[in-house]
Amino acid sequence: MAGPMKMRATLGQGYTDVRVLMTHPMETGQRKDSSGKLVPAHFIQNITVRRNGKTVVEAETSQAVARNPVFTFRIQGGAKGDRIEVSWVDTQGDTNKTEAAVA
Amino acid sequence: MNAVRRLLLQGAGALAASLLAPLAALAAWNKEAFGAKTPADALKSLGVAGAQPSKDLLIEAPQIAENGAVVPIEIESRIPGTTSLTVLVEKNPFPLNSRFTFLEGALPFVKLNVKMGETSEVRVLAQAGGRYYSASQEIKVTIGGCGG
Amino acid sequence: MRFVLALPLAAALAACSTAPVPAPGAGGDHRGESAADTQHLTAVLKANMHERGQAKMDRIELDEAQRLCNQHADKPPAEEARRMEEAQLKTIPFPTGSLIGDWKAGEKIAQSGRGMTWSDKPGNSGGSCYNCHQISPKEEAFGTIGPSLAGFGKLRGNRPEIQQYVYGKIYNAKAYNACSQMPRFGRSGTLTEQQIKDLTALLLDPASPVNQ
Amino acid sequence: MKLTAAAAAVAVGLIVTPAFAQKSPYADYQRMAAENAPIELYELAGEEAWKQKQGPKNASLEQCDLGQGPGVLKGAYAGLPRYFADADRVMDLETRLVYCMTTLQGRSREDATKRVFGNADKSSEIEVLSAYVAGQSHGMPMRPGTGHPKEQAAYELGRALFYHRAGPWDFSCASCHGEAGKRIRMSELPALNTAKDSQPLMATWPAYRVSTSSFVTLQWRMNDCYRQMRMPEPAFGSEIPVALITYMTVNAQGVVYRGPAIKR
Repeated sequence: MAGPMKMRATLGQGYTDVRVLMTHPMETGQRKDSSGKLVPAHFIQNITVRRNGKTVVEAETSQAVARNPVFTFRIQGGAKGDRIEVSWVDTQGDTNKTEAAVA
Repeated sequence: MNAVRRLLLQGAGALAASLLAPLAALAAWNKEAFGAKTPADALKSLGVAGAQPSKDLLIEAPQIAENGAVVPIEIESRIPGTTSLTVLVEKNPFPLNSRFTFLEGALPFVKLNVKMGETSEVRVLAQAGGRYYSASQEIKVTIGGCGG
Repeated sequence: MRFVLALPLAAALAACSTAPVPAPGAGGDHRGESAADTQHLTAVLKANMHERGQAKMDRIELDEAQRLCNQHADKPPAEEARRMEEAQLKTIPFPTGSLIGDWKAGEKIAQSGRGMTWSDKPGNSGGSCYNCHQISPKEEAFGTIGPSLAGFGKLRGNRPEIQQYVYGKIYNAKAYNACSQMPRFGRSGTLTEQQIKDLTALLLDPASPVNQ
Repeated sequence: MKLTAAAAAVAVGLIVTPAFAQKSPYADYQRMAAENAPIELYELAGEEAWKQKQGPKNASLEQCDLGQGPGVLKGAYAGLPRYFADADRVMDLETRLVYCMTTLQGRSREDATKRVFGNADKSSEIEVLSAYVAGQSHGMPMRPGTGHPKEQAAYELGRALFYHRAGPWDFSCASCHGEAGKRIRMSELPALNTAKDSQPLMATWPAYRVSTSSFVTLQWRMNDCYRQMRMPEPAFGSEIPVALITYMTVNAQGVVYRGPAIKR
């Protein structure tokens, strides 16, 4: 149901760089479709970033985050092989998550 | 709304609230703050008062954006003990854009794309040691990005 | 010896005794079309295009002005250019009386880039003027393909001859410059008489922001 | 020695730097938006589509020959457009993909091309495949075919179409892209008849288009330019767009491909 996500977790200088891409329309509720009808609001509201099962970042987001959201987060330290997991929940209760090992 | 949040809303003790806060964040979405139509109302709903301007709160963003549908911004706090970053696009119909809570291990840094309806100040608030700090940058927008 | 499109480049090069063909990307490769080239290109367009919305297949056919501009790579010899301009001037039905309409309506027409594409409904076209020209100082998002028209009327006044020139230029730019890049807005049926008068007002009315 | 190094540095600079990026007020925006664009999502979807078995032959596209041999993706996009003996014509990436869908998967041309241009809500199969294939030429110099007589004929047809004025507004491609340093509104217009301007452009297609939040291809660009030229619609994969793409890519040849990238 939810479109694909993609994530890349790499080691930076003293931190782990997590870049995550999400497929989502992020509808504002103000846009009209081709027939002139308002498209109802539909957007990601919560995002959670975990490292090796432990939550490190919690985000609350609005309809004014751009379509197909792309986020970069940074986590202190880290080592190759750490499991990074990012998940989201949207206004319709849809969820998706992706997992990657730090490279 | 989950039980934790209900508990918080019912005014559980300060100790309980602080213990439960990270858990509550799991599914919490501050409807009142995100629904606020002015920056002042959004800040009030978030419980932010008396934010101090800070040079240690960095915003990297273009001065002029070709298209408001996608405006890249990068924010970073160098204020020790920063636990959250909040982004407001002041002239958007709903100014509160996003709010990031950093738990142990996370650096107060985030890069994202926001939508902007028109030229506006983009304000960032950092929370550290129970205080709020603020920085802002104007981004000019050539084509507004809230219609689609 | 003219270039024949159907021939491979190497053969054409060998056959071409005059100007050398520039290397790809070096620029300077705008060469005129021979009658055979024009025929071939028109056939390729017809074979590989289809009508959509108001964009019918007859748009592929060239009129005399287009054919001559293609033939001369937009640089006809002076005598030919004069004849072409004369012929185009005859297509302009100049209205009698004042040619100054409503500059406010003109500003809207100048702003609108709609009209004549397969995704536009027929009618209701704008002039796309800001796409190519600076006009009112209030509009910063202007193009630079055409000359700046800021202060146009302030510099020239709005005598009847100036009104005629502006109206005529918008109606059929090729009456004044044989291979102008500017569309012939009246001749092509894009803009109405009233719309062209409104645009004329935008450039010439002393009250227009263009002349402040 | 010193001189040679400096000259090489200048040459590299010319190749990899967009000609107008420095002076554009949007340079910062374009750089940041490119860094932060969701392009990998399209590449990922394209990889899935590439490996997806479908059609009457229930086959994937994994054995598609894009010019470097069946199934070779590395550098394939950088070698296009080129002449293909099996089809006896010059093909760009998208035209070749349709060819593989019909030959390998046994799909009809109608089926393979029924939805070639997608939108923000749903990209087309051709678009995501283009993202996936093009991404595997990133960092490689673009060397379209120029040796075969049909490649030379396609270039010459592209050149002639580029300058051919027609339609109610008397436009050709050159009306907007024939002279350097011009703008439509605030949009800078590359002179696509020059190496200097065509290189940064051709090195970045296909691309994520910020204004529509969708992934777009060169066939789409040709199609939409003819729309704006007020002309009828060119057929997807036909001689017209292939010749124009050949003309512009050959003008840009040698540039290091660095897409898929972003467009306004």
